Formats: sequence, C-alpha cells, structure tokens
Amino acid sequence: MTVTATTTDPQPGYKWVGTRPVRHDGLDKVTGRARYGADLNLPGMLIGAVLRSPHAHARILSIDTSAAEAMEGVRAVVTGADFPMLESGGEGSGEEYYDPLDLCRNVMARDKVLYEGHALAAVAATSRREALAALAAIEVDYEVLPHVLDVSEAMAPDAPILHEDLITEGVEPVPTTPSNVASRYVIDRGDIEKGFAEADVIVEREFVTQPVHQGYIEPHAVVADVGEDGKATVFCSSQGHFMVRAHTAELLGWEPSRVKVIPAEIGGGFGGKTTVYVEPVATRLSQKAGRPVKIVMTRDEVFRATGPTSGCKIRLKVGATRDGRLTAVSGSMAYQAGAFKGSPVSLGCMCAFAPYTIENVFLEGFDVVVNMPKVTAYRAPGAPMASFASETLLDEIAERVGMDPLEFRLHNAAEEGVRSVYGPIHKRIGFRETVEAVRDHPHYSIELGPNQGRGVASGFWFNFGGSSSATVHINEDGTASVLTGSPDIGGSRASMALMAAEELGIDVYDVTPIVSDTESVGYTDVTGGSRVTHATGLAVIDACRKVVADLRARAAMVWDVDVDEVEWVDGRAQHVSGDRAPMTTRDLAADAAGTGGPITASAAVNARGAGAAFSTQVCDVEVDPETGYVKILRYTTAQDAGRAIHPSYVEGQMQGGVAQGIGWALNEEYIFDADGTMENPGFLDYRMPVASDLPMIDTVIVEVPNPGHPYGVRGVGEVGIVPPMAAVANAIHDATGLRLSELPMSPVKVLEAIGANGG
Amino acid sequence: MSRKHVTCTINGDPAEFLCEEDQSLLDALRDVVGLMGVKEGCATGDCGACSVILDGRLNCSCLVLAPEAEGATIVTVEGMAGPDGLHPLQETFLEGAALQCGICTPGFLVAGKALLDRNPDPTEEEVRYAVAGNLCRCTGYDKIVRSILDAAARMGEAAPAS
Amino acid sequence: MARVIFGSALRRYTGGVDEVEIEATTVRSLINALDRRFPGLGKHLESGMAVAIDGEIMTDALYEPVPEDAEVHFLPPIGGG
Amino acid sequence: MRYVAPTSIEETVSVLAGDVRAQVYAGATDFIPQLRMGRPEPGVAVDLKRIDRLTDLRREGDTWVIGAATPSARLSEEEDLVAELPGLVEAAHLIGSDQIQSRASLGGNLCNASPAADSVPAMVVNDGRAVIAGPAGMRTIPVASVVTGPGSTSLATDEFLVELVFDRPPPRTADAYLRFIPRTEMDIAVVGAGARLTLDEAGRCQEVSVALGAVAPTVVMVPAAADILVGNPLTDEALKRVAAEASAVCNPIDDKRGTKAYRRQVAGVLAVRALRLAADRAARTG
Repeated sequence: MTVTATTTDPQPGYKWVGTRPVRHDGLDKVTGRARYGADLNLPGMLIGAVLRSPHAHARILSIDTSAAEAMEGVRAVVTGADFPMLESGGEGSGEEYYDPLDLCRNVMARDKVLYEGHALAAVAATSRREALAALAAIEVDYEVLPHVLDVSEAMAPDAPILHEDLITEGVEPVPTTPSNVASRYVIDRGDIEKGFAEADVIVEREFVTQPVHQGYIEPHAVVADVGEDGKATVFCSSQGHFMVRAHTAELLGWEPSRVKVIPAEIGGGFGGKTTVYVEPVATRLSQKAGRPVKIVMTRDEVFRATGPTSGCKIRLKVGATRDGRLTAVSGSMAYQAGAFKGSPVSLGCMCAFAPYTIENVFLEGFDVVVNMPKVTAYRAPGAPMASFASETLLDEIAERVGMDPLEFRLHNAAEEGVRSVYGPIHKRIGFRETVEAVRDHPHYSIELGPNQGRGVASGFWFNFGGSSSATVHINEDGTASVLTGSPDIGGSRASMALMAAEELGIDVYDVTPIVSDTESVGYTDVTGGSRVTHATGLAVIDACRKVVADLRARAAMVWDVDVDEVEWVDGRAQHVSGDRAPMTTRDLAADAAGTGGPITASAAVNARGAGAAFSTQVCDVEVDPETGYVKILRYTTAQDAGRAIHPSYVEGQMQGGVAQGIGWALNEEYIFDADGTMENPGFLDYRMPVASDLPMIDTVIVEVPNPGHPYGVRGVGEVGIVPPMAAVANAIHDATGLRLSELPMSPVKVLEAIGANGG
Repeated sequence: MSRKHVTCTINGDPAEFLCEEDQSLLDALRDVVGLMGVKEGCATGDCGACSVILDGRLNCSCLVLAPEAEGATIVTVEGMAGPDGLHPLQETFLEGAALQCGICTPGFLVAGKALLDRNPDPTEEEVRYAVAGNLCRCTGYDKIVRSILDAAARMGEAAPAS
Repeated sequence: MARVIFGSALRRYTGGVDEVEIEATTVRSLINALDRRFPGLGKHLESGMAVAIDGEIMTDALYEPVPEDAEVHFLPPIGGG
Repeated sequence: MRYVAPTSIEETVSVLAGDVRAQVYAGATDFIPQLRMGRPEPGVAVDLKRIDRLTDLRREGDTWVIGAATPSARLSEEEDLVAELPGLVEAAHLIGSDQIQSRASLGGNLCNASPAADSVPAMVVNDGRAVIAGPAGMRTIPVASVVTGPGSTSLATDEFLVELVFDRPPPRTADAYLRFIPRTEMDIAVVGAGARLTLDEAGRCQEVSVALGAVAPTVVMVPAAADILVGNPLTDEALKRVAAEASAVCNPIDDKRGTKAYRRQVAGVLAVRALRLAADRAARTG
C-alpha cells in the first residue's frame, strides 16, 4: 500500500495503542471492492420482494396468493402461514432481549397489520419486475381499523387497542383490561417532596419529540441460499451475524446450526441492524423455491418498516437551591414503542440525569404501543430525547440561579463513589473532566455576534460488555490473523489489529483482522452498546496472551530452557541471560511443526467492566429571525474515551454522533398523514444533515482510563448523540431568548416561537 | 422484453452490455457489468452513493436510464486508481479516516474527483457544497471534507501551476 | 452480607421492602435466598433483568461472585445501539 | 417501457404523433423518481438530450436562448449569462446537488410543473418565452402560461418544449432569485422569490417584477410591488409594504415542507431580500 499511517505518538507505555494506522479494510472500501449486503449475485438467483400493508391498522380477513403463484417467473410465495407462531416470553438478555412472538409477527404479520409498511407476504421471482407484478396480484382483504400514533392518545381510555392481550406490567393492581401501555417503569429514590421543599428555584416543562430513523445509507439486504441438505447460507449485512443466525433459525422453527451467516460489510447500522426483517423471509423463499433468493429493501421500505426510535412526551420538574445545588427531579416519560412493546423508555429515565448527583428522584416511564414500525435501537437508545428535556431544564435552572451552565454542571457532577440517579454507585467516571475540557476549550470564549447564541449540554451512556470470541493464528511467515465475530461498522478491525499488535509485539500491518462467519469463530453478541473495542478487544487481548505464552514455551523448547527464562519483548522471544539470539514470530512460526504444530489460540469472554461514557458539548448557532433558520456555526465535543486505541475512529464516532444529533435537533422527523401513512419515506423529505449544513466538529478526547479494561478502554460509539439536541436548544435560547421544547426545532417551529414571542 | 445493446467506455476500457430499456444505469453497472463499487442508497438521486462521472459530469447513476449510456464515457470508483497507484483522494481518505462504514465512500470519492477536476483548489465551503448531494451518516463530514482539501493540496504540490 | 436495593418495580414483590441484607456468594445463591424471603421474586430477577454489583452492570450473571458487603441492584434489560 | 433518443425535432414530433403513450424527458431527475414512486410507466420514454438544439446555450442578438434540455450546470459555466441574468442562473443552480445539476434542465423544471420549481419564478420575472414544437410547427408562448396547475401544462400531448428565450437586460437592470429550504441543499423550496428591477439614473425603480414560487398552485406575481416601488427608491418603509403584499397574494397549503402561515410570512421576507439583491446588482451594472 502506498498509503502510510498518520504519525501520532502512541499512548505512553505503548507501542501501538493510540496510533492512527490506515484501517486494514480501508483499501477495499476506497476502491469499490468491499462487498456489502447487496453486492452478491449468485447463479440462478431469484429476486424477492415483500408485500407491505397500505394501512396503519387493519385486520387481515384473507390473503389470496393463487394468482401470484401462477404468474410467469414466480417461484415461491410466502405469507405468515409459512412461519411458525412463536410463544411469547422474554428471550435473550441485555441488548438482545426480545419477545419471540412479537418478532415473528413483526417479520410477517398474522391476523393484523399494525403499521403502514408491515410485511404480510413475499414472493421470489426471476426478476424484480416479475416479483413486483406478483405482489400486485396478491389479493388481501382488510378490515381497516382506527389507528393511533400519538402517545397521549394511545394511552387514553378510548384509544384503538393494538393488542387485545396486552396488559400493562408494573402497575398495581394488575389491570383487567388491555391497553396500549405495555409497561410502567419507575425510579423512586429519596423524598421528592422534601427535595422540592428545599429548592429555591423550580422549573417544569413538557417536551415532545418525534420518531427519527437511524438513517444508515445501506438498505437492508440479504442473499439466502438453502441447499439440498436443508441447510441455509445467509449473506447479509447486520450488526451481528450470530443474532441473524439465531433469529432466522428461530423464526423458521430450526436449530441455529442449520443456518450459516456470512457477514457482509455493513453500510451503517447505529442500532437499526440489531434485529432481522428480510433475512428469515428470504431464507424461507429460498427453501421453497430451491434457489438462492436476494432481497434488497428500497429506501422507502427502510423508512416504513425498519428503525426508527421513539417519539415521546416528557414532563419534567427540577428543583435547585439558590446556590445551584440540585435537590429534586420528578416527571414522567411516555415513549412510542411502535407496533410491539419495547421502547427504550426505562433507559431514558435512567440516563436523563445520570451525570449529576441528585438525592431525590421520582421518574416514571410508559412504554406505549402505537401504529408505526416497532422501534429499534438507535445510538444510546432512549437517552437522547430524555436528555433533550433534562439538559434544557438544567440550562434554565442555571440561568435562574445565575450560574454559568458548565459551572452549574461541575457543581452537581456525579463522580466515583456517588450514587447514580438510576441506583448503583458510580465507578471511576470522567464526567467532570469532559465539562472542564469544554470550559477550557477556546471555543467557549469566542465572542458571539448578533442573533448568535451558545449552548452546552452533557450526556451519559452506560456502555456494555457482553459475549465475544476471538481466534488468533500465527501464520507461517510470522504475521497474525485475528478472527472475531464483531461486524465492523466504524473501524473496529483497526482497533483489534492495534491491540493484537500491542500484545504480540509485531507491526500492526502484520496483523490481519477478519470478521469471520458464524461457523469460523465463536459466538459473539451484536456490534452495539459501544461494546466491541472493550469486549471483543478483551477477547483479542486474551487470545494474544495465550499465543504469546505458547510462543515463549516454544522458544523455551528450542533453547531447552525453562519457560520462565523466556521473555516476550517487541515481538521476539528473548532469553533472560541475553546470550541467545532472539527469535521472532517468523522464526518460531517457521519451526512450528517441530515444536508442537501450528500456533493458534482462541479466547472468549462475557465481558464485564465496561466503563460508563460521558460527553459534554458546546454549540454556537445563528438564528435568522425572519425565517427561523438555525445555522450551526461552531461545534465542539468532549468525550471520555477511557483510552483511545485508534484516535481517528474515536473522533469519528464523536463527530458522527453529533451530526446525527444535530439532524434530530433541527429537521429529522417521521411525518404521518391522517391515515397513518408516512409522508416522507425518502432522503428528500426525511432531512438528514448534508455536508453544507455543518461546520467542522472539533473533538476533545478525554482519557480517564476504565479500570475494567487492561488498556483503559471505554466504549465511544453512542454517548455522542445524547447532548446535541439540548446543546442546540440552549444555543437557540441564548440567541433568541426562546425556550423550545419540541423536536425538531425546524424553521417553521422556530419562526412560530419567535412570532408568539412578539418577535 | 427486448434488451438494448449499449456500447460505451467504462473506466477507460471499451465496454458493451445488454440492458432493459427501463433499467437504471446504476442497476446495469452493478448487475450487468458487475461494478459493485457503485452503491444504491436511495434510487431517487438523494444520497449520491451511486455517483459516477458520465461524459465529464458528476451524475447519480440511479437517475440515468442505462440506454442513455450509448457512446458515453463513464468513470466509477473502480476506475479511480491508476497503474501508478491510488488516486490522491483515495490516499487521503484512508489516511484521514474519512470513512467509517464505507458505503458512501465510492460516491464521495467520485464526487470529490469531479470537484477537483474542475476546481483544483477549492475552499472548505466549495467542498461542502460540492458533496452536498452525497449523504454520509457516520462521519459528520468533518474528516471527509478535510481529506478532500488534503487531496487538493497534495495534487497541487505534485503539479505546481505553470 | 450483600446489600440488595430494590427499585420501585420490584417492591411489589417484596411487600414494599426497598432494601435487604442477604448472605450469598453468587448471584444465583442471592436470587435463591431472595426468593425464599420473598416467594415469587426469583423468577422476575432471573428473566431478562440485568444485575449491578458494586456499580458494575452485568447480564447473564447467575454465577457471578457476590463479594462480601457488595451492593446489588437489579435493573431492567439494557440495550444499546 | 421503450427508450428512444431522437436526434431531431422532426423525428421527435413524429415519435410523439405515433404513440400517445410516449413521454418526453430531459434530465430525468423528476421523471425517474416519479416512476420509482409508482407513476405508471409511459409506453415510450423519449430522451430529448440527443437533439443538439435542445442542449444548446447561446446568445442570439439581444436574447439568450437556452435549450430545454440543457443541463443547469452549463448555465453556471457561461460567464456572460451569469453576468447578465444572475438570478436566472442562481435559480437553475439551486435545482439540486452537483449530481442533479449535471442533468436537470430549465425545460424539465418548467414542464414537470411543480409549484415549487425553482427556476420558474426567475424565468417569469425575466419575461421568458417558451418555444414549443408540435405537429403544426413551432409556437412561442410566455413561460408564465406554460404551467396551468400542479403537474399540468398547456402543452398538448404531441407537443414538447424546444427552448427558452430571454431578452438580454437593458442597463441598470438585474434579477435575483432566493428560496428557503430547511437545509442548505437537497430540499424542495418551501418558498421561492424571483425579482427583477430596472433603476433609473437617480436610483429609483423604473420597472419592477416579483414572482413567488411554492406558495400557490402556480407561480404568483406580486403586481403591487411595481405599484409601490416604481418611481421610488427602495426604502425600508416601501419594502415593508411590498412584503405585506407578497404575503397577501400567496395561496399556500400546509404540507410536510411548511405551513400556510410560514409560507406567507417567508414569502414577504424573501421578496424583499430578492428585491434588495436585484437592486444592488442593478446599481452595479449602471
């Protein structure tokens, strides 16, 4: 490769950690060679297409596929009847928790369609044209039912009911009639009345946000090929091919080992590719047709049938003393779950005030089903909208008590040993350091002009560990292959290679990091929860250490000395006496057959010790008082990364989270018409930021090492999206004096607010 | 349905393909010619992932009917690297970590090339507007914009103005 | 003795008790002991809940050791993006 | 759907005469997305870009002649056109990204007949004429009478637009076009405002034309702008009245891109800003 790494000094005490090598998968990605989900065509392959509901809520009275089946070119048709009905229950754990019954009904509707875009049949044909013609020939008789989208309306006693068997969990006494409220979650600590009694200043507001989509550029795509032996090979992009294997098998009524999933490169996920949609459908179609079947969603299908995350209504009340100490928070949050239970409302409750020390807390959350697609994880699920509310109120409180908003945050900052808002005691965290980083950044003191304003906000995210596997092979030439089961969305292969190079003591370009299929590496959880560099990294480090132990043992064998006399330094075995010529991995690999066979080791973990992440951000805006247009002038984000393995990709995660948050703040939203049909299922009117909308996004990587990782890594993928909405709202307030409490803060809403204020 | 025979030049080589008359150039390049580096993100001209240079101009190949390519000269991401190695944009994208998931990268590289072909020394704002038709959801554009500016500088050094 | 703190959602299974001290060496023995004290609680703790031991949030943690004087919380399942 | 690419006007006329299901297109930047969104496929897609006259851009005497299928990017590259009709070029330049600019044309923008088409208010304030070909030969009509409503034009099904003609501006005359979108690029206009004015030697307005887009089914003129401004300098007071009149002539809808109230208010704002910009330019050309 003609390209070289940007020179950056490694972290003190390290040779590779903290440097910025060119990512190993980069060359394929800049030359067009990388294969994504839609990039595979097989001989004899059929094209699949999915019939989707035109109604937001309807009973399916009948589906007649006979005409479609008889059409030229059509090789298979499936409906819900082709998939087993699964039992309800909680399956999986942590970020992969789901209800099999809901999943199977979401992938293919049974008696009812619950949102516009809900899949209810699919065909495989010899061309896309024929597949679409066959879809048009499927006759469905619907009884259209009233639908509901707004959470308040969905919670009302007379609301249309989505699920006749949905009884609210978490309330006493247990309700006897169904409702759209799937569950109630409560955080109740301290004495809320006492807390507000101590307060000199109390602010209370209601906030509204709309559903937003993860917006990955690559639509969901799969090629499934079921062979004569009944086994399926599934090629697709996802955030976890083991997840795809498990779900696909379960939805087909198979054992997981009957399905092999080959991970394609993934064109973005942000949480949205942590579940399945078309993968089981393509597999069943392939089984029926006896041919490979490819399904690629259109952009319109991506918007109408995947993602998004919840819109919500939040009411919060915050109290503080006149000297700026938070005394109490209370409030309620109702999140749209989409068609099936499982919004991230509990996470919203837990995260909203997590950066602070507050003794008296009462927060209740409602998980509310509505007639839109089942929500899917989106970067720090549940936290951004809750933090929009909490961080806006904190800005207001700081203003009321006359404190600088960053000083106010420092004054109330949570730290090690302090009880978190959500219960447990905080371990070593770097929140305070992120606030100080912004305070000390030149950005914070740049003078502002007319109609300009500055806002700050902070955010918290848990970060996860979870199950990961890794295998390390020393090749005959002394290089290393590092196999993991973690799809690489944002450069994680480079991080794996850096950690392996550090442990093995070899050049980072002598490490080949590989994302292996479900039959070539041990089970690994999804790439999500900011877990890969931490958890899969732990597995890689562990496997490398086993390899190093083996290499030392082999050197000891060659030298005929005790293994304790062999040290591993800079990729070479050295004898403690120094009187033997060191042996490199290459030397030892060349002789491997004679010292016990190939050198390889595997490791697997259910990683603990993921360190929590905090981010503090500052945003400058200029508001056009005549049009309501908000221009982002400057943006700086400080985030605790624990220890940056590859700083460029840490910065990239920070910048990407901010950009998504700015989109969420200003323009992104699902817009539905009166029938519950999404009106903007495309990039033209679902307005994600384009390059000319944004300034450079300055980053400050704060490093407060995580004691739970040998290098101090903390996950960095998610927390960056938590603060931007409040940072932008607070900046708009600084520019205009207006407190906006609805997202998106589109020009229409800003101008309305200016007008209402007599502007 | 009868197919249309198209003769054109793709990445410097003479090429022929058969396409449906209503097929997009994007679909023909991917599924007929086999150039999978041309990506589909939306098929409506709103994301730029399918960008190609068609007769010297930047285009969304999803908005071109394949038969229109008769006689045309097409450059895709696969044609950017030459015998001497990578295009400077490819180098600076790699060095500057301008890609995360990489699905938008081919489109940005092609758009970047189209920009630098006509404006070798763009300002940051010119770069931002030149790639405003290309969506990236991962990077926040910061490193992409820097990498295009870096490539311009590198090309300027390699070929100083006479 | 480990100190177990119950969030509001679990208090309906504990008759409103918000905190107990329990002798246990692992999460499993802790859950068993809690189930003996509050019959029926165990199954709620085992299905889909995360456990936090001294601030460390974990899933699939039945065999995780519970240190002497640990503080234990049970939290809702946590999913990331 | 068949694809044909005639190379002459006559050939195109005969293709259209021979098949009522034929549909002409230029850049296809609206045509293809509309097909993707389920609009029925025409029997024949007639690509106009192989006809030299339709992709031409030339100065002819005291006029500019722009082929109906000439890509917008060509307008921005024609320095004299940019100098003489900057508002028209701006409007064309605002039709989409660089990718779209390589294809989208004034002719397509006009004949697609979207109420939000950026170039139409700019063409109208410049008194553009549309040259239309059909079985009976060529005819020329004002641009303002091409669009009859959202998605519909006054062209017969066997007619097509050949080129657009604009007079070169007299001294102390300039145009401007501004639009509002929620982002900086890649959006459809929520409001568009074109303005053209001629100043007298004392800097007073001599002729004024203001047209608004995206605020009614078709482009709306603001005749009151001339009533208020002609014979007078552009004072804040006068412009405030123009803004009110511009807001008043709007007949907008509420949709996913904006509200009636928003469109009305911003129409006034943009009309004034466009007038100021045009006046600055006109003063400079003086």
